[in-house]
Amino acid sequence: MGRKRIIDYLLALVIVISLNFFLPRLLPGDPLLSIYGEDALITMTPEAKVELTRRMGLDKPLWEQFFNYLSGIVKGDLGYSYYFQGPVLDLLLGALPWTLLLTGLALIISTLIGFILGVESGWRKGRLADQGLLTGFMFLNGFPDLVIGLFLLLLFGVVLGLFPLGGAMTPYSQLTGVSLLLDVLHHLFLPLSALVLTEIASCYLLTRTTVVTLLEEPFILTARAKGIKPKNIRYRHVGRNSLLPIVTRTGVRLGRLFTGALFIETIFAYPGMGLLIYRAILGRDFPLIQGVFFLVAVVILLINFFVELIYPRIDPRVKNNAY
Amino acid sequence: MAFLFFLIGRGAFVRNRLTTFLLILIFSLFIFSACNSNPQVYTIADTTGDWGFPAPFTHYNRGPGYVRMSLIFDTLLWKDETGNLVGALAKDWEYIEEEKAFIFQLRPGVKWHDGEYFTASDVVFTFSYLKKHPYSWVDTGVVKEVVALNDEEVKVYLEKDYAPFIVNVAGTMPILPEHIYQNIDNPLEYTEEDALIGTGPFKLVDYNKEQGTYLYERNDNYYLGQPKVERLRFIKLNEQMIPQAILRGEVNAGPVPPEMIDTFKEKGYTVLISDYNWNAKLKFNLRQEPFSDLRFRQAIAYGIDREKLVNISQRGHGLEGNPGFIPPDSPWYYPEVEQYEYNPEKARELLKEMGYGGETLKLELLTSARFSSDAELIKNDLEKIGISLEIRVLDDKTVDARTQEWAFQMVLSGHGGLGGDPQFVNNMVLGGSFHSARYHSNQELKELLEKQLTIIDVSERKEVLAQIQKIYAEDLPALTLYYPNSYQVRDNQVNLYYTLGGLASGIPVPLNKLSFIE
Amino acid sequence: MLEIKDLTITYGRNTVIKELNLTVPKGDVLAVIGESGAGKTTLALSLMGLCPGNVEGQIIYQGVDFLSLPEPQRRLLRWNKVSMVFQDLNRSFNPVMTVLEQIMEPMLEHELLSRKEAQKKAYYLLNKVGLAPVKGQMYPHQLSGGEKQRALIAMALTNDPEVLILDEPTAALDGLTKAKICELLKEVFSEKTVVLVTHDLSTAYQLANRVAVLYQGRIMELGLTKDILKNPRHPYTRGLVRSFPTLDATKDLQGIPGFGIEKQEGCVFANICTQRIADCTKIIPKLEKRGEREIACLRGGVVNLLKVEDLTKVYSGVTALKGVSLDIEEGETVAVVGESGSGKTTLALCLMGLEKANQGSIYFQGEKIVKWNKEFYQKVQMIFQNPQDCISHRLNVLETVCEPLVIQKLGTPEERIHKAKKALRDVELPDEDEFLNRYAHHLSGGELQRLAIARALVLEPKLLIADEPTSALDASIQAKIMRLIMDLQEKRGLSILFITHDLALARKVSDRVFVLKDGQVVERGLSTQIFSLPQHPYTRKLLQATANFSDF
Amino acid sequence: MHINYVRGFKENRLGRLGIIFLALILSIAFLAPVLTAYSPRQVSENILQPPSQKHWLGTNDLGQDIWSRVIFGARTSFITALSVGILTVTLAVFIGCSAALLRGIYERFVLRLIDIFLIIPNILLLLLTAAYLRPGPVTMVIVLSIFNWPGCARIIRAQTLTLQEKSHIKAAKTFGAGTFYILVKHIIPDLGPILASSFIAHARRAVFMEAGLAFLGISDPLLISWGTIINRALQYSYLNNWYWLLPPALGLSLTVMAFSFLGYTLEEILNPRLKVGKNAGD
Repeated sequence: MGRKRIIDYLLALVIVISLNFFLPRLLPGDPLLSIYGEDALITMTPEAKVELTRRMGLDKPLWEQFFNYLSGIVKGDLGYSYYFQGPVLDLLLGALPWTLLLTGLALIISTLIGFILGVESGWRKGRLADQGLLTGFMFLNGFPDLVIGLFLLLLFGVVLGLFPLGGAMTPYSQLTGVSLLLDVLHHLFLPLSALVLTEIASCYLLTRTTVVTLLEEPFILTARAKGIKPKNIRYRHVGRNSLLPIVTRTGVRLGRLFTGALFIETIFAYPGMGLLIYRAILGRDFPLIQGVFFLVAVVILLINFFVELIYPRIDPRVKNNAY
Repeated sequence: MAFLFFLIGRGAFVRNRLTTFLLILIFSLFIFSACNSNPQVYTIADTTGDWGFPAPFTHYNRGPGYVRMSLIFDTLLWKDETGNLVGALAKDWEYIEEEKAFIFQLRPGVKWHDGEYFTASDVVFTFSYLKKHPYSWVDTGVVKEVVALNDEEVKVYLEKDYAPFIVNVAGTMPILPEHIYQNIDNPLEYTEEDALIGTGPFKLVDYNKEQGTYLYERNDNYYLGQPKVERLRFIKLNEQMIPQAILRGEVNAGPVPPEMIDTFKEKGYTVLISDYNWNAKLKFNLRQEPFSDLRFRQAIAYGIDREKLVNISQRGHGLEGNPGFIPPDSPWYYPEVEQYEYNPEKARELLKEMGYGGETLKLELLTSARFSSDAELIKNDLEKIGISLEIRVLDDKTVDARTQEWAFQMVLSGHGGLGGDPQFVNNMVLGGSFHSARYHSNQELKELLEKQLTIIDVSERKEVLAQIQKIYAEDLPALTLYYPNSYQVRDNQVNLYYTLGGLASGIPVPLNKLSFIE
Repeated sequence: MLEIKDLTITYGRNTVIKELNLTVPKGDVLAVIGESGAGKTTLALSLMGLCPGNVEGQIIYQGVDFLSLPEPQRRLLRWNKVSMVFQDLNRSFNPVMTVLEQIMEPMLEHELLSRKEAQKKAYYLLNKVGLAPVKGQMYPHQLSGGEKQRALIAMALTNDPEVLILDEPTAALDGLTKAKICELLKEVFSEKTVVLVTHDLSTAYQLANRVAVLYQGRIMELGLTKDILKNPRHPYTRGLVRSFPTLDATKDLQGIPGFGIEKQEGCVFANICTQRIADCTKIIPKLEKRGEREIACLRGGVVNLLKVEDLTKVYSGVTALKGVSLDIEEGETVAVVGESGSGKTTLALCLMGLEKANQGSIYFQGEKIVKWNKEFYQKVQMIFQNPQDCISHRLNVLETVCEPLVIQKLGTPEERIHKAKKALRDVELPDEDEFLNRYAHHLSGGELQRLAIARALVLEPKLLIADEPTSALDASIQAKIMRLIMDLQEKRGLSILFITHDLALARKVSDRVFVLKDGQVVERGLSTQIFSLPQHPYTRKLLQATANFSDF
Repeated sequence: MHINYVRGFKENRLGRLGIIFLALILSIAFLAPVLTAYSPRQVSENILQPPSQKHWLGTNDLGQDIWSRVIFGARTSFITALSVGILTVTLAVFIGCSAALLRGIYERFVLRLIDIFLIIPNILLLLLTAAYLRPGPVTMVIVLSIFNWPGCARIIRAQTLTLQEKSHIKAAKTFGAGTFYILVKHIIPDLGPILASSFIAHARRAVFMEAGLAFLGISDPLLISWGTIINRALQYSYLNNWYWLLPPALGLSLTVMAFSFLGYTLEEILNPRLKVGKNAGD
């Protein structure tokens, strides 16, 4: 891929890193206050204040802090969180697996099912099944994830009691191996379905529109003439051709992979990154904010980089700059 | 959900084996729900979950963080249910007026969790250690010198008579094991196992930061007796789900919204009502016209129907604010102060007196989302007396920051700590934090406040505080709108209670370690 | 091998194929030709059972009616029994699959071969159609037009189907590639039964042994390629052949006027056919055998208009015409060439009854002409060589043109003026009053000749005899007049007997030529033959004498 | 090529449904003052009442009539959704197409700008703008649009690139058409379906973001909109207040369905090839 493109990406990464540093500092409110401020019982003795400012490096001029921050990134040390009083890296690694499990899985499942339903529905354009599915999805599309999440929790968690009321796993239940996996899945099911139900509509719609326009293409007629089974035509010919827009959309949606599930995480008390980011920003915990955004930036740039690589694989006509 | 059934039903056309297998696997979970039954575990639910590694220096600077630490580390004295101080690590104590020193008789035969003996040197070490590493919850500034008379006696000399010492230091400072903390030089970042060696009723088994869960195990040879519960578990749940969890028996105790308390009472649960430890307060920018004028503040006080505020925004679960600031259920409360009953005419008169009779006055009220309904009610009330209020909602930290820099006209926010030693009045009038009114223009009030700290004798101190409240009510540096109630529900395995005046220096958390001891 | 029994295909309201019957015996290569919109592709698609419209009738492959089969059975037949080469080169391949994959797909799908064998066969086929193996690995958009066509053909052959259907295989290709592809197809068709759908008559001519002409969903003419294309009998086929530019074609291109109207009974071509009769719009003509070919026309194809048998004319001892026989068909232009004094004009005069022939007979629309009466002159008109003196000086423009109507007592005065004006407009002359009142001497030679033509056409004759109409005019006006006459032929379906000494002009306008020397027809035939391979020495002499700019 | 919109909509079942829903919502929003006896801001003592004769949908935590708040909320939410949708799509089209048409450095800059916007989580940017800008519906619309256009711009750019290859645009160039002419006359109409679907997506996200802003605690409390009602109702969900939570969500869902059906029908009209069973011709 073009050398120009790699320079672009590095440039973008540098800009993002510096934005990560300066944007949070623009937020009114100073970190010391947020750590000590809340509880009136704590009197911030002057010495404690001095000691803390020194430890957090807030006493140094801004550009020096920026320099330390940059060198920190290079050395892979993302600094120390004021509020959580722990290295940022551990905090991230703690929350990352749960987020990837929840939002990652949700994205995969919703794209997969959305894609399959989109192809099936597009293939039966105008028939009852198509219009039914479309109406259903449109109706579903109208509910924000807050409402769907709560609705599922109330119905299946509270009323039917089939599912736990929150958390990622039954704490301290000494489960191991398969039973632990089942327990985690048992806790994962409701938040995952909530996220899938909110994400699925848009993927379904995009696929359906692409499929419908593709059906007019002559090579579909060739395929039918070749006596290919309808199912194979739907997926090998129509499906593969409609992959390009889907991959673009998923690429865009990955941007919200980390912060997208904030509301679902709050309702299900699920230990994901969304909540971590939310508390970091509200608590003006600069190192944590910087760490999180750096991780998000790197992951997304990598994914974009990767998506661009597979574009020619998906659609050979695409020259390597169109995506 | 209909779609997942739809999908399974249509399994035929989803011949993609992967998706079908995944869905069937999940559905097999319906029958198997992991209920756990192991020996006597007491579970407490919390909405935030993670309050930090429960060692003294590493727990988060919030009440619940301190309380989780207090289960492991003991203090010299500790409050019982009625709020009176009882002996913990110190068996007995006395104050020698002339020497301005306290003598503590330590309890013999107490062991640290690792088997080492607890001695006076640990107490002396803790005081010196805190001088080097300031611990935000305890201000040892007033301590001149600490001497171990012998293994069981410690004498603490104070700089000056300081009434809050007994509660805010002796009753709040966790005693650290010398043999461990002497070689820890960065306590704020030290989260090893041995940082948790304490003398308290419980030992920490596990702390999971992401899940926001804690697991404690009882310390069998606890000097006040073996705790009733073998294991104590804290889990994180969404606020709306805690009531359901309690009803399903998954959780033994937890905070519940006001509307649910009747259903729990019927089902035989105990509902704990917190005392008025927290208050919603309206602060004025005293450096700006017209707020610097006393009459304007009084007009505002008369113009706001605080009773309606409690009935509507708190749905009746709370108490009308006392203009004298100290909550009615506090021992230091003095009732005979100006109550500012809702009286729009008087408010309009005062305003006219100040020359604001004519056109409506436009003011900005800064607040955070939590108080948006109160703001709306206040806006309605003030409109009746010719003040049009523009409400500006921002996130808490921005509100605090603007308050700190006086970038506001009126701000509606709230804080706790009203249960503990009346020292909080000083902080909230003269203190520098954004919670405080920062009101220095009344010399008499300032002197009284300085004086009250030095009076050890309770009745005399009460005298002074009564005068303080009288002046506070007249000057109204800030107007307390209401004290909200918060409710906790517990089953009857362990009778948790709200310690009167809050735990240690006034933390309104219903988790007093003594409640686990017969 | 393939039988189509009264196949009718309709889309929404309009029927694209109407009661079509066709049989294609084994090993036969049938070309289906016709203009676009005739329903060719729909027919091709229906043969594959892929036609979106609703289809009635039967398509029988070796006794099995394809249309009655349910879709799954049809699918099994497709590509095994019958396969198709599609028209749209660029979009008939799946853009995201390699060519090789798409060629192997039908073999794997019908589980004929294992993946390895399928790949081997695919490479063999690529080689057979002249594509290098590396081309297989490429994606469709990386191939040129010709290569895509070859790949499509290779793909059609994978399951060795008995019947091959090709939809416009050579349409989008340049000459050279087309020739190569035809080469290839010829070889491929050797042991196959083929239905070739095309509008390119030259491809049909090269590849097909039989041809079916399709118009508005009906077959107009069916027969051996040589006969149909060389000597089209059905007016539509003739129009089609005329409008097809080939190297050897001499006559200027002529389109087919008007357009087919959807719903109308009777022959679909009726509204355009120049030789239609009343029943044409009522009865639907069936395909009837006429010689080796079949024609669907109530009048059995192109009808003879005028026949002259053994005409002899002697002027005071000099025999102007000696046993001349001649024939003109409907809508045809026949040129009579020869030096001056060869009896050309005498022939015209005899035909118009202005001279009495000593011997011989003249048949018009099948009846022998005995008396030259009004009916005759309504159908046959003449324009003379010298415009100046064939228009009387006393009549103004309007009267001149109305004269024939007055003589024939046709219509009311207003109608006559109206018809006159229309005739003038047809010959591109102004129809305002100022012009109508002008007299002959005010007009130029060109205008006069056009006036003469208008006068001749006002009666809407069937045959126009033009005796050296433009020799008196200079070249540029001559070109305009000739252009005008040809347009009139195209618009009105006029037959023209064109008498001239100018062979170059004759070559440009005539379908057939009669060479006259001293009152005898020395050579006759299609103008393409006469002007490229003249047999008679006199004709050759005449040709050399004709104006040409070549310097050898 | 006159497209008969009216006939197109009448013929298509979903089109008709879309129009009916839209008309329903608009009429409710428009006639709001008439349809209710209470003003949406009127506070009263009887709080958290279930639906009753007096209050069709009961009362909220401030004793305000939920029914009137929902129908007045329709106004704000509808206008916000509409304006955010339009503003976002216009921004996206303008930037996306120009990137595709101008190529070169400008394009690379735009692409990287999009990446950066997609990376910085909205929460931070929303808090920043809320802290510095004066709250109010207009700022809300601008803020929501600014953070939504990147994703859409990227898809539009990709689509414009493929459209450019089409010969009818090359033909237009041969007539001397400038970039702007091509953009307006050819590219934007061809992008019709994509614009319609992204308009719907962003209109929907706008109202969701309203709820999100309320959840983050940075929305103007006096603003009555479906988003804020939903957020407030969620805080009292332990009272299973379906009567308070569902109506705004249903309203929203109805609006989204209406927009989508219109989009679906528009798609079919603008792209005749999509018609079911079109005649094959030739």
